[in-house]
Amino acid sequence: MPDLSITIAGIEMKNPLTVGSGTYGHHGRFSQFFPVETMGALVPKTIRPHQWPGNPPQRVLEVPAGLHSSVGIPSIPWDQFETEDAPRLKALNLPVIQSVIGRTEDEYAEVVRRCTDLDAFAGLELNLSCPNLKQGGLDFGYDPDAAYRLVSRAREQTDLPLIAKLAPDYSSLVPVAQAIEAAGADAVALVNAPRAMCIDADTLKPMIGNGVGALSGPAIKPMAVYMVWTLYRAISLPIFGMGGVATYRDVIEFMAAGASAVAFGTVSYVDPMALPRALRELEAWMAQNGIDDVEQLVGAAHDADFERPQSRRVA
Amino acid sequence: MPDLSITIAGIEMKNPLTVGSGTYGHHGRFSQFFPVETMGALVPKTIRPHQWPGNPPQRVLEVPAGLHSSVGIPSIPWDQFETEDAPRLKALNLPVIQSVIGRTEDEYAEVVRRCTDLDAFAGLELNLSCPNLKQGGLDFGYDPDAAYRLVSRAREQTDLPLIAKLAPDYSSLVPVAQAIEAAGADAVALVNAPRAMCIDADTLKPMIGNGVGALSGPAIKPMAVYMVWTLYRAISLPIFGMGGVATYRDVIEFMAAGASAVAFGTVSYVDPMALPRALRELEAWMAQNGIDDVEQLVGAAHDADFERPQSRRVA
Amino acid sequence: MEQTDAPVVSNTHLTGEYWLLEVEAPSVAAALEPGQFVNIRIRDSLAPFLRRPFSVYRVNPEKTRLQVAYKILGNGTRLMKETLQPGALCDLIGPLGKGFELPEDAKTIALVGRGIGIAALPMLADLAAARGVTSHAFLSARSRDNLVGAEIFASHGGQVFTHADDTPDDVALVTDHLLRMAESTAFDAMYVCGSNRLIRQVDKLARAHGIPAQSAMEQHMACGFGDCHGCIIEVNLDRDGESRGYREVCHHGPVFNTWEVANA
Amino acid sequence: MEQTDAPVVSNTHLTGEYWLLEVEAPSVAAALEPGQFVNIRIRDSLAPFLRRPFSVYRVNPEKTRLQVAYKILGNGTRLMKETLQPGALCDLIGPLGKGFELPEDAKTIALVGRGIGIAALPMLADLAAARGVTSHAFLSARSRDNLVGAEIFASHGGQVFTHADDTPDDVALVTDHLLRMAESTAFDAMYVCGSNRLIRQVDKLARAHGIPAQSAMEQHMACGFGDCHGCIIEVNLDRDGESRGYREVCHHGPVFNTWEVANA
Ligand SMILES: Cc1cc2nc3c(=O)[nH]c(=O)nc-3n(C[C@H](O)[C@H](O)[C@H](O)COP(=O)(O)OP(=O)(O)OC[C@H]3O[C@@H](n4cnc5c(N)ncnc54)[C@H](O)[C@@H]3O)c2cc1C
Ligand SMILES: Cc1cc2nc3c(=O)[nH]c(=O)nc-3n(C[C@H](O)[C@H](O)[C@H](O)COP(=O)(O)OP(=O)(O)OC[C@H]3O[C@@H](n4cnc5c(N)ncnc54)[C@H](O)[C@@H]3O)c2cc1C
Ligand SMILES: Cc1cc2nc3c(=O)[nH]c(=O)nc-3n(C[C@H](O)[C@H](O)[C@H](O)COP(=O)(O)O)c2cc1C
Ligand SMILES: Cc1cc2nc3c(=O)[nH]c(=O)nc-3n(C[C@H](O)[C@H](O)[C@H](O)COP(=O)(O)O)c2cc1C
Ligand code: FES
Ligand code: FES
Repeated sequence: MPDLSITIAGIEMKNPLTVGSGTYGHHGRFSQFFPVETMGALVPKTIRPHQWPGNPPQRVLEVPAGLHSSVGIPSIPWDQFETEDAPRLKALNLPVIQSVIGRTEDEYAEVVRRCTDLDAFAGLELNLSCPNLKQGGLDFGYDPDAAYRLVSRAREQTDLPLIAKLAPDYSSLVPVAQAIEAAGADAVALVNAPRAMCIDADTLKPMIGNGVGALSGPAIKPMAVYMVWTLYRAISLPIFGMGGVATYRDVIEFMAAGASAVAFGTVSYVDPMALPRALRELEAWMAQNGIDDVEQLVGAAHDADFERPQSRRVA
Repeated sequence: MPDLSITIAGIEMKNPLTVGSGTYGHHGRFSQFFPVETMGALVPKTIRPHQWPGNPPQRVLEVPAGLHSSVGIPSIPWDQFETEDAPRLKALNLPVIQSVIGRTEDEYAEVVRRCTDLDAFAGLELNLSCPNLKQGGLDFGYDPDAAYRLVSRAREQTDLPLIAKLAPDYSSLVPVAQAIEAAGADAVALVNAPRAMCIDADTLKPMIGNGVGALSGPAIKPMAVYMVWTLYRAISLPIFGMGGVATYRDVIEFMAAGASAVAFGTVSYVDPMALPRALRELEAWMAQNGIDDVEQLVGAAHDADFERPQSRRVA
Repeated sequence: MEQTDAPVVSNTHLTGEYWLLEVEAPSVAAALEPGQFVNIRIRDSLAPFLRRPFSVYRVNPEKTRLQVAYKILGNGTRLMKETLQPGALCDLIGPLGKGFELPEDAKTIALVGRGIGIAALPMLADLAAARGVTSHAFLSARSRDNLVGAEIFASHGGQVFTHADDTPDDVALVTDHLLRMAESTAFDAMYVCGSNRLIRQVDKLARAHGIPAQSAMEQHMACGFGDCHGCIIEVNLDRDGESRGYREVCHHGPVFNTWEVANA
Repeated sequence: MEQTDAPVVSNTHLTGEYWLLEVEAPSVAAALEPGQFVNIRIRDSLAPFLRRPFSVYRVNPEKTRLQVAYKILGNGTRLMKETLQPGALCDLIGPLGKGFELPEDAKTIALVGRGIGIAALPMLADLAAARGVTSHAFLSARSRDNLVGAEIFASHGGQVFTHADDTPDDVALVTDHLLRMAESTAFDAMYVCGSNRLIRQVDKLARAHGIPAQSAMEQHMACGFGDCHGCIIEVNLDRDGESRGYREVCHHGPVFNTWEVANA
């Protein structure tokens, strides 16, 4: 039996599979498809410190090999999150990494502190990058200085492993990741869904209620793999890789590019059994190919003599 | 009969349809599918000032709803371009916008000057953004200062309309476009194909000979439309829009987002008749919808009272 | 709710623009309530990528098979017709959503449908008949051959009024028939699907008579099972329409009270 | 070269893993030379998105129809089998590429193919026969039923040697047969397709006998008509293999001289 376990940012995962925040929902519906404990860690939908209804309809639209969406991270009132969701998440028999977002540095710091106080989570993911919000994570995620300040502030609020989730952006990717590393993040997650727009040729107006939305699903996978590959060479932090993952071969692809853990996102909407199937197939593939430790896959696409940079963490 | 003509950067196009550089090749094969004069302007493949064999095989790979490629802009010797290609292009009965690239500011300036001297072209497109090259356009295209210098140098070398072609990048898009505008470019073209990578789950190595390649085709369209829409709001220059265009409805979508001309790229490889068909259908659609001037479509997705910014051109 | 690979029993032309798909899915069929839906995937496909949601048209008496009546609209429904033939497996998730509520003590109900919206109603007519409730149907469509399943409603003994836009003889609208009948008949509940105009009129009538009325709604969906927050519509949170909120069609619906969705 | 919507005549199982597609495409068929190929699109599809290139297997005597022998490999070939049935139109571009050169004065030639590579050779055998040239065939495959089209080569009267990896009786390799025959027979040209090992051996033999030898190559393609620069392979620019360069398979090939591609 190959060893599938992996420790990332101090979080012990019994296998490298997880879910993209927001794609494995609140309602516990997925447990009707497969036990949540099948995966190595759970990342629930991003929570805001304040209630928010989300964006107006229409929120989702099919595009070639992907989904165009603009949900806007609706959030239940904090009380409800604290009394209903958190205890339920805490009771699960696997590490839960709660994703958080704020509109200001203060809000980020506040939600990080509140989540830490709940004593329910194995780690926190800072959503620096949600492309669906008119305000929100976007500025932080594209600007090294802002990202540095934000992660530093969050770092002060918590001893939990901190994961910074990045949006796909070519020019700022490396400087932002280096800033995040210096500020004391324990891992990065990428990619969040890139910004996108679809215009209706009949009405000549955007098709999504919010105008601007995101693009996710298999269409973005080749860009996401490139970005994981690039960050693996630029920073020392472990990587949660995602973007269009659908099969065990995609898991291998992201791990070979440099991810230590791989998240299933949009695919779960169309194929809710994709994750458990990929897990079975990954295990079989490892056995067949004589790979007895899944860690051997991490970064395998890079030259054998390539060494990752040293940590930039500022003491 | 609706009026399809449009003047962009001083170039008179009898219709807004053109081709993405590099996707309507050297060999004149397309004229076996349809007369090149069908389109409003021709943009031939990017030329370098020096001969170059291009990237090693494998160069192309199918991905979901798109093409992953890394051709590397092979270039024939300049003499051959001057004696064979340029006269042939000059003889065509439509505006030809030659795309150029260099590895340094000097090389860019040189190829701009040489192309101007050929007296064969209606305009020049600076490829700031080819994502296939280890060196080359990339740095210029992502860095406002470098882009500014480059366009300024090119501006000194030519009186021809200058179009700067941008790569898709969220954080640098607007600052780079503003720098280009200030430096005296007459138009922008976007998007060039974003960087991408595919890793073979059997070999654990990149599937494309160059390792890193580009992503093009319908998969990227929603991102490209968003970027055109964003630049329409940020600068005053006219826009050549492209990225995944396949049908007349895509043409309308890009024009509504803010493009004055729209380029067919990867689709021509699979459907070489896509452009002439779209032209017929666009014309029929305009007639049916009582739109008698194609310019009415430009920016139609923006609020009626939205006004584009003033020119930033530095005198 | 479950995901299952349901063997296709048949997939044939129904009437007008509609096709009828029947699949073998005992556990889903047994659990289904009228108004609920299933979400169908074209297997291994990236285009279409998302599942396609469809009301369940009918379930066989043994509750082992379910039917979907669908209109060929775009690529997904076209491929449903082409690829979901006997021998193939239909990848579906169901039962999904909240179905119609038939009050315990109902005696007579009205079913009002337009176009493909009619496809959400036959299973409710079947349930009503099984419970001894009389259902009268008021069906409209653009053309006569698109009046899906009129014979089903008739088979249960209630009256069936139809209106086809392309038929000059059909002077009275279905709402005219409904209003007229409501003068003499005490409906205990009303159900409507397929047109916002019909929803508004049914809601008005229901309010006037103080009876419950429900409507099945549509919205573009990504997951269909309540997880993506994608399929919201704006609804009235109170009967006066003074406060509004978002509700997921796949989760809180597709069946809503008409006061929630009329004029919302 | 043209793009055409060719009516499908038939699309049936050929042998082993191979299917045979026949389409009506008079102007393409009339222009085709052995070794050239066509590029087939699954209509309106985003997945597969690119066209799929296939050697032309045979053209009918009237030159109105062309055949492609294909192996079901991935999504594209699977959909070719499913969707390109009689009644459908096959969107193809052709003829593409440079075909085999049959020297004017050739009397006897050798055709060496392995696996699906054999599919590039029957049309050449037909041409040879029409010109009174004797062709001997040397065919190998993983299993006996994958020896595509052996009967075609036999029908022209030349000798046919076969080798199936899974057949213990087949001790001699096709190259053994070829080498033995070459001792007594003066081949005027040799043609090979389907294996790099075979290309090297044929090239060696051709050099030894001072005769031309050609091979049909494969590479992933985007356009297939010489415009994207995507389908290059590295080739020898001289017979000694001292300088190398890139050549597009779809444009300069798919047929190359064996000295260009052996050990390149
Ligand atoms: C709860 C529910 C029940 C439905 N019941 C039926 C039914 O019984 N019979 C029937 O024919 N149709 C029904 N529909 C509509 C059906 O889902 C669409 O006709 C179908 O998705 C169109 O797919 P397409 O690929 O053919 O069309 P396309 O237009 O190519 O689809 C493109 C995208 O738009 C979505 N879409 C298009 N129209 C609709 C719509 N009306 N509602 C939601 N999404 C849409 C598709 O799902 C897809 O994501 C129902 C929709 C919902 C939400
Ligand atoms: C000039 C030429 C002639 C050919 N002749 C024949 C023939 O007569 N019969 C036959 O069965 N096959 C032939 N092939 C191979 C055939 O093109 C592939 O088997 C086919 O493209 C596979 O498509 P798929 O979608 O089933 O497989 P997938 O593996 O899903 O295809 C994925 C991608 O890889 C490409 N690809 C996969 N294999 C090959 C290959 N060997 N060569 C080029 N591209 C490939 C596909 O075109 C597609 O872009 C030929 C290839 C070339 C270049
Ligand atoms: C409908 C939807 C909602 C999402 N919500 C969130 C969210 O709340 N927080 C977050 O960090 N990412 C969110 N994402 C992004 C995903 O977690 C993931 O990063 C992205 O979709 C790329 O992966 P994929 O292509 O596999 O979906 C959302 C994506 C979708 C499609
Ligand atoms: C094979 C290939 C070669 C290309 N070569 C060039 C080039 O030489 N110069 C350039 O500016 N863009 C080049 N491009 C980019 C296209 O012009 C276009 O910007 C991009 O592909 C996006 O459009 P599309 O999705 O419609 O193809 C190339 C694209 C492809 C796929
Ligand atoms: S479709 Fe996902 S919540 Fe309704
Ligand atoms: S496939 Fe485009 S050049 Fe050969």
